[in-house]
Amino acid sequence: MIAANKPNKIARYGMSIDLDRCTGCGACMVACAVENNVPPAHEGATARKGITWIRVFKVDNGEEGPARRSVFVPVLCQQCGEDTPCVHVCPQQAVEVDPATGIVGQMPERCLGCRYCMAACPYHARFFNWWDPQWPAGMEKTLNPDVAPRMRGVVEKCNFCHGRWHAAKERAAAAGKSEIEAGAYVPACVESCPTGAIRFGDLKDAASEPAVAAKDAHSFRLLEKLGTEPKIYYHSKRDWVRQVAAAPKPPNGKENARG
Amino acid sequence: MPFLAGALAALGAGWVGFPHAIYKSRPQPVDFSHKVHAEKAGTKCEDCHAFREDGTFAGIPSLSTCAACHAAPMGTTAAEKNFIDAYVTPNREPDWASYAQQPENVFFSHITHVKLGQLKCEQCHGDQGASDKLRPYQVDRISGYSRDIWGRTLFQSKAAGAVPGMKMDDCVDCHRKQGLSHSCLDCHK
Amino acid sequence: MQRTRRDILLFMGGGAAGAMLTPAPWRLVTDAAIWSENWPGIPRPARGEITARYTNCALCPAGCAVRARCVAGQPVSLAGVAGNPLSQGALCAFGLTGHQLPYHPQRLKQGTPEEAAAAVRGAMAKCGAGESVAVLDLAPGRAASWTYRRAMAAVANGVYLAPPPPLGGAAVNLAKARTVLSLGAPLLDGWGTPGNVHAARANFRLIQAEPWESRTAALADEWLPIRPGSEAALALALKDPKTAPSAAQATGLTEKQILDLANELTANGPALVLSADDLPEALALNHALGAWGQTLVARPEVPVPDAWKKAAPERVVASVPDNSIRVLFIDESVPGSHIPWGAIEKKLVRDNPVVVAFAWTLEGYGRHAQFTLPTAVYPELTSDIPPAIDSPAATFRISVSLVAPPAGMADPSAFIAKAAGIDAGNALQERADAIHKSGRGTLFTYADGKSTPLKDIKPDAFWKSLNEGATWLGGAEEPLTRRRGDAEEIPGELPSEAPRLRVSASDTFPLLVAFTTPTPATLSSPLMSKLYQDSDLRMAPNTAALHPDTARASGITGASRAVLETQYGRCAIGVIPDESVPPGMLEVAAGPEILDICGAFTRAKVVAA
Amino acid sequence: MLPWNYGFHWTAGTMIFMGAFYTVVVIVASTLVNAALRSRRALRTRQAERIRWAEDFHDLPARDRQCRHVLTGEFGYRECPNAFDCRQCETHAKLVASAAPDRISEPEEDIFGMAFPLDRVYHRGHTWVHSEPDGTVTVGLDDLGRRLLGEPDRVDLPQPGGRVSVNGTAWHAHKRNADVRILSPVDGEIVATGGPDAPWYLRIRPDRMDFRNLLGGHEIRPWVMREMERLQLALSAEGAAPTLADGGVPVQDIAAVYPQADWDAVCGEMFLEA
Amino acid sequence: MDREFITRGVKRCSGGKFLLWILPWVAMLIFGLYSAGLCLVKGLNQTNMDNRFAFGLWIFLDLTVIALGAGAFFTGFLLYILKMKELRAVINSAVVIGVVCYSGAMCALAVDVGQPLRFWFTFWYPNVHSMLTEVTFCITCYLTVLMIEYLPIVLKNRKLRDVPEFLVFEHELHKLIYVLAGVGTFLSFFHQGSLGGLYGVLRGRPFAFREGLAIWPSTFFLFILSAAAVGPSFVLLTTWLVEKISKKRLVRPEAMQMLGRISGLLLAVYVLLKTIDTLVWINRTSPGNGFPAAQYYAWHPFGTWILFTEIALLGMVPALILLTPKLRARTGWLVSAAAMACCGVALNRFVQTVQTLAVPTLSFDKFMTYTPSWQEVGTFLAVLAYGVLVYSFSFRYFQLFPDERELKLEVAQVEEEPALVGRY
Repeated sequence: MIAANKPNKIARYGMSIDLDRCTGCGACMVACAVENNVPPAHEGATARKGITWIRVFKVDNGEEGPARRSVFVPVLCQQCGEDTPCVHVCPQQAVEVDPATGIVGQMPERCLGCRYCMAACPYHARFFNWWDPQWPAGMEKTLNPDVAPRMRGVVEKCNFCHGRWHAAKERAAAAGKSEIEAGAYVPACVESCPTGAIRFGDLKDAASEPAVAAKDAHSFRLLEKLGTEPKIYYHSKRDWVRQVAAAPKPPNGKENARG
Repeated sequence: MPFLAGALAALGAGWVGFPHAIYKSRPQPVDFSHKVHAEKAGTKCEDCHAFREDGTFAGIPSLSTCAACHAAPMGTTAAEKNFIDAYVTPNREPDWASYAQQPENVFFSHITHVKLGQLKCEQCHGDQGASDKLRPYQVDRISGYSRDIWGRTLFQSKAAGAVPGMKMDDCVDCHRKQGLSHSCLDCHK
Repeated sequence: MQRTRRDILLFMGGGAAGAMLTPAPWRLVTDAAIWSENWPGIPRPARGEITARYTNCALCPAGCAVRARCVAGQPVSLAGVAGNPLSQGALCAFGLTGHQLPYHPQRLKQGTPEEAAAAVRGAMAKCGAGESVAVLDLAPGRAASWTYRRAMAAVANGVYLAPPPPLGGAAVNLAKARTVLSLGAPLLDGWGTPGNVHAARANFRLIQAEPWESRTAALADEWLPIRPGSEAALALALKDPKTAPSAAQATGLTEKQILDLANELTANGPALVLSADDLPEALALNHALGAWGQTLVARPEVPVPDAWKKAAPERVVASVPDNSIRVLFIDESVPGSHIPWGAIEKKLVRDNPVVVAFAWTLEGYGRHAQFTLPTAVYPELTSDIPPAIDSPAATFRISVSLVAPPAGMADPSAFIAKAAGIDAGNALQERADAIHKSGRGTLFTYADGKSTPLKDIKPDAFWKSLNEGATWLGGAEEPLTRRRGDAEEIPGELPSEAPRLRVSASDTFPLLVAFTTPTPATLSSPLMSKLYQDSDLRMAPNTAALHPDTARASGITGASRAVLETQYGRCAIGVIPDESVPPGMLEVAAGPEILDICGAFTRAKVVAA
Repeated sequence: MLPWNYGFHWTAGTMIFMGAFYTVVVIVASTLVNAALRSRRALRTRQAERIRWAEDFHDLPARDRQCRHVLTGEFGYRECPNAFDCRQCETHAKLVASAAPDRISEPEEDIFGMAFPLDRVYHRGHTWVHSEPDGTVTVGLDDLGRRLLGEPDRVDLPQPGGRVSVNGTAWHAHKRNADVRILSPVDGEIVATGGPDAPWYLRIRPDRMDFRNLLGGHEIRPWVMREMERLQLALSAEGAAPTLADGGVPVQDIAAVYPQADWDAVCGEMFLEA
Repeated sequence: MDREFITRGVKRCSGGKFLLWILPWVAMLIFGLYSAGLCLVKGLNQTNMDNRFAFGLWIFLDLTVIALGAGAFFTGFLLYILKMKELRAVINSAVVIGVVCYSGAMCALAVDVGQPLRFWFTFWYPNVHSMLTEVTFCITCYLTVLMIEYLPIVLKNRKLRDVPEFLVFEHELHKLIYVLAGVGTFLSFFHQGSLGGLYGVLRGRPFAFREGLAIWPSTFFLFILSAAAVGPSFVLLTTWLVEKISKKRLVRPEAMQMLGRISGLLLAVYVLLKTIDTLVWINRTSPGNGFPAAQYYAWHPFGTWILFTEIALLGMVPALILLTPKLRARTGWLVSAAAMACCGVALNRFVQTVQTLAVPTLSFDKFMTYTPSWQEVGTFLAVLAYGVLVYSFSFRYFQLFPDERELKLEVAQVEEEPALVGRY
């Protein structure tokens, strides 16, 4: 969707998430909401109507009793690099892959709210504003000025904290540089993760943590076979955990009411 | 014949009446002359419209900047007296309206354009700095956006010599000419 | 000229055609679309200069260092302070949203301080022999706590009450531990200082003995699923292998597992044993394993001015005779351990006790108190934070006020001091001066991330630094000395037949309660709804999960409402059937109501609503 | 959408897509404009009446569109290709040329008691044309038409000076719920108007004395027989009891006999109006 | 009182009776408009859709209704382009059905989007790679075309026809109708296909994803074919229903049978291709994306029965019935088969829209169910009531079945035959 670019440095921002470190504390989810002005849940919101750009799922190995083991899997927009499913379905160019960063951007101001992109996303990483955003009286004072609140009726999703990218760009410009230095820009979830399970960097920079993680034998991406080349790498030394990347298993008849 | 009359009436209303009706206008709180200040206070825009240390743009100067000189009346004009009485003495920030205020969803970095892009202030803001009077601030009644960024007439922004507009199209035009990237989230937030 | 209908139609048609050639309709259409970007109800974030300010989180005893990103002075987001020796740049989900608490819809805004003062005066005058005036301090160890203790010392019959200190007041040195056995302690989920725990995590092997797969169990190196309530038996058996067979029976583990574990704890030391309920058996086991002085240390006291030393002793609620407290002040302005109201209530005199709660929300004790005086809440308040449980060193740091508290907020220490007739003074600064006078330790300042020996700092600069975000770290730990209550609380020998606590289920309250929410504060930021309402990451407050069989036995079908009952009372909760919760257990997400009826060692029952 | 629009890309996909879109828009718009222009021209050239008749004729059931020469038995089956305007019909011209001239034995045909004078020619919409000595013609309703309408509730006659055209509207007659447009048998200018009580409805100065489109002589009887059949059909379709078929004579006011019949439908059928 | 608006010679029930007929529909429409209004004013939180079920009842409705409305373009195509004269008897009715279906779908879509005020963005900033863009453009254009095709039917109303301008314009427009029929066919071809492509291109939804030709997945072609197959069936079904409700003969049996035959033929081809497509998908496409196809049908209540019902029970069976002349000649069989075909396509659209979203993609996802809220159902009913009302009014005031008058006379003639024979 974008025309020519200056020979700016082309980045491919990506993430690595170490599932062996994630405690499921939810700090990333909360930090994300704070950073991106996502309102608290409307009273009618449920886990299926909520807005959680990053959402931590509790996944178990399907065993019963003491054999049951769980892992926490943070899922955010996987920033697909090829055949990005949501981009070419949007009827009005409200979704695009920024060629300079590889970030899949969603423009709430352009969005019609048709939700076709949500149907297209295999990761369910897109969220619809079912309600107008509402903060308790006074709490709007704590909104982040770098991110515009979205209105009801549009889709939104993780954009690697684009406000922070803007800020980093501006800081670089103030220093007279046109490029962001490695580490000068990290999304809020990365910064907030108390265990450092989430790492962020430029996949083109071989020294960056995600790039290193991408080459690790214990790394995997979700639904890799779809061929969408997601840029979020998960990592776990546990074999069964790596199975979460695969397609769902048919139900065993018992449903957990949670998670 | 009635058809023509109807068409003419609509044309008149649409071209003359409507542009007036769509904007709400309010005067600036203080009778301020850029020209006078440029002569007496500072020659460069940055003298008052300064950058902060971290590179962000402070925009319209706060009262403290004004009060640095205007602690006491510097002239005898009514406007001066009014300014001192209404704002400086009670230490109340004037409710300036920014003509160039971009919508909430726009990210604009002054320092990037000034420092990296080497743009002159006039390139976007026109000769505001040489004006003797502040024109009233006009705002679109429905969209709530300043007329300066949303409501130049169709032809004005493209006409030679006119102040470049501050609509998205104008930004994109320039970026395109410079061969700069312009993905949506480059400028939107 | 005669006007026909046809003419009018033509006129209108011409008007429509003409209008299409003007900007009006197009402008209206585009304006309407733009209006949808900022229609009423969508707030506009304030703009202004962006600065960083520093404070310490007062939402739990960890007191993590906080960098607040402020826009025109208003904090808009919080983050940890990288390089802080204890919190290591980490904040938990609660802490990350602390800056929103002042705007909580359930924030208490008004109180009646004069009436409360008058009632207190009256009651204190009426206070007879055997009756007492008491302060319940949920977060002891602060400068304000010292004020309370001084006040209570000044009042005849004054009593200073605090929750029992965990681990008998000892501090944990996780950095030294090679093996950690956690008997249900939520080590990775809200225990201690998150940053410190996660930093140390790489160096020790974590064995979690817990009936259900808690978050800690899920991430432990080894999870030993034991039967609910058998932690004490396990601890006993680990200390005394003779009891292994009975412990095996109680826990459901094999004898070999227990013996292997015991061997591992000794072989791969230093070891540390933690327990959710602060079991005496766990303390005894630590003792036996030689953890004292290694992984469990006595933290040096944070200096106080000498003038304060004449203070009332710290007592636990249980030690006060029933029906003896005539005036009770409860300071819950800073969250701390929660004591069930039922336990407090029976200590009050029968006729017209006066209870004054200092709280920022009515969701805590305020619901039971005659007077609830609104207080500032983090990050409005200014208060020091006592050292965290996992800080082997003495620390002093201040939760700095980042937002001006609204008018009409009560200052609990000033109120209580005035009631007791003493001068509260500027306790915080006085204490800072006392620390400075001691000349020990270093000061870690947040903005520059530097550590400076205290002796290189002037008193004023020290005070200034503390108010701009800094931590004073005392020197190395002192050698362990037995302190208050140690002798009573660490059992040397326990009756061999008796895991003293709850191995068999009682008939009245058959279910064991396990809390899933770390730091059960009465209220948290509305944004926490991300974790329990917008996603299923955690259970919503006042909800419980239990095994479907347990639910069926309690007459509950499917996800529904139910009533939770403990020895302290009952309240309505939501229940969710979940097979991952073992039978006989109740996994509870605490909310104000549940906190009110649950103590630290809770058995409960659930009945259909 | 447009090249100067933000987000427009000169890619093959865009060009194909937008090209197809604009083509469709152009085709649809030009079709509309074309239809409008044609309508304007038709209105200017006063073709509304011709078009109305063309459509009405087109909407008639096939068996009612039959050529007059089928009525006389010259053809087994033939649909009129000229909307009953035989003046331009080559077949008709040929057949007339080859046929023997009418021998007029009686001054009028009496069919089921209805008088059809042979001194005039008849339109299939039940009007007749009678040449007057002054070069004008008078136009009136034939006996069946008269009886169908009986005593009309109202008759709307055009103003003298107006024009009528063949198969166009001559006047309107109202009877009960029926609003009938009586078709004009001739082209011409109205000179005077009469009415139900006068011997004729209109006096017209015809453009040409060309009445080849009208029925006369020996054609009248089979035509009227066929019309009676149609009447009967129409009546029975309306649920009226078929009394005519029994050999009865149409009464002066047929409508009065069938109070329950939808007279509008019957008249529409009989006066060739859709 | 409205007599003068009713086509001459056809019988319509009394005004009172008509009022009685439309009253429940009007009530339903008002309720539906209220529901839709709630969704527009308060937002889509009024629905039970959610982030997982981003599409719900409405999209299913749109897809189904547009498939059923395909009779308009296909009948037009057969009549005006392939010159199948018999279909003149139903073309007006087919056009009205088309108008109703398409405009109804558009209205439902306008409620379905989160920001209706931005409806024009799709036109102004189209992403030509999106199937939805194609759908939007084509449906809008085609609805315009349908409206223009509907115009002559309206203008031919007895009263309106008295205005010479209307009369002449109607006449001239009708002469050019073949152009519109051609354009309509082109547009319909694409948007029916794009509606199929809508889900077929979803790489992230292996249940719906299909390979195909160039940019078009196989569902693109299957949708065209199924819509063309079911369009005539729906026209047939509607005609039969109208005949039953109005107690009149409106269309000759030959026309009905012709519709049935065309429908059967296309349905047979469709079922064949659909079977091939399903086999390719099961053995190649889906496993290639890492999803063994069998697992989709392990989520109850969606089992393989749904596949069987869709293809065999509601596809092959009606096709065979419609292709058997003997069965086709019997109204009962003909109509039942047509109804089955319609249901089959509706089921296909249901599977495409609802099942696709219900089936999980991530391993820790759950199978989702979804029940529409009353506001959604209300809006659905509004579209239904709107359709019935528009059709009822059209049937009452416009000449939807040109043969009606003739058939009425024919009926009379058959009854009168003995008498006439005796006479002549």
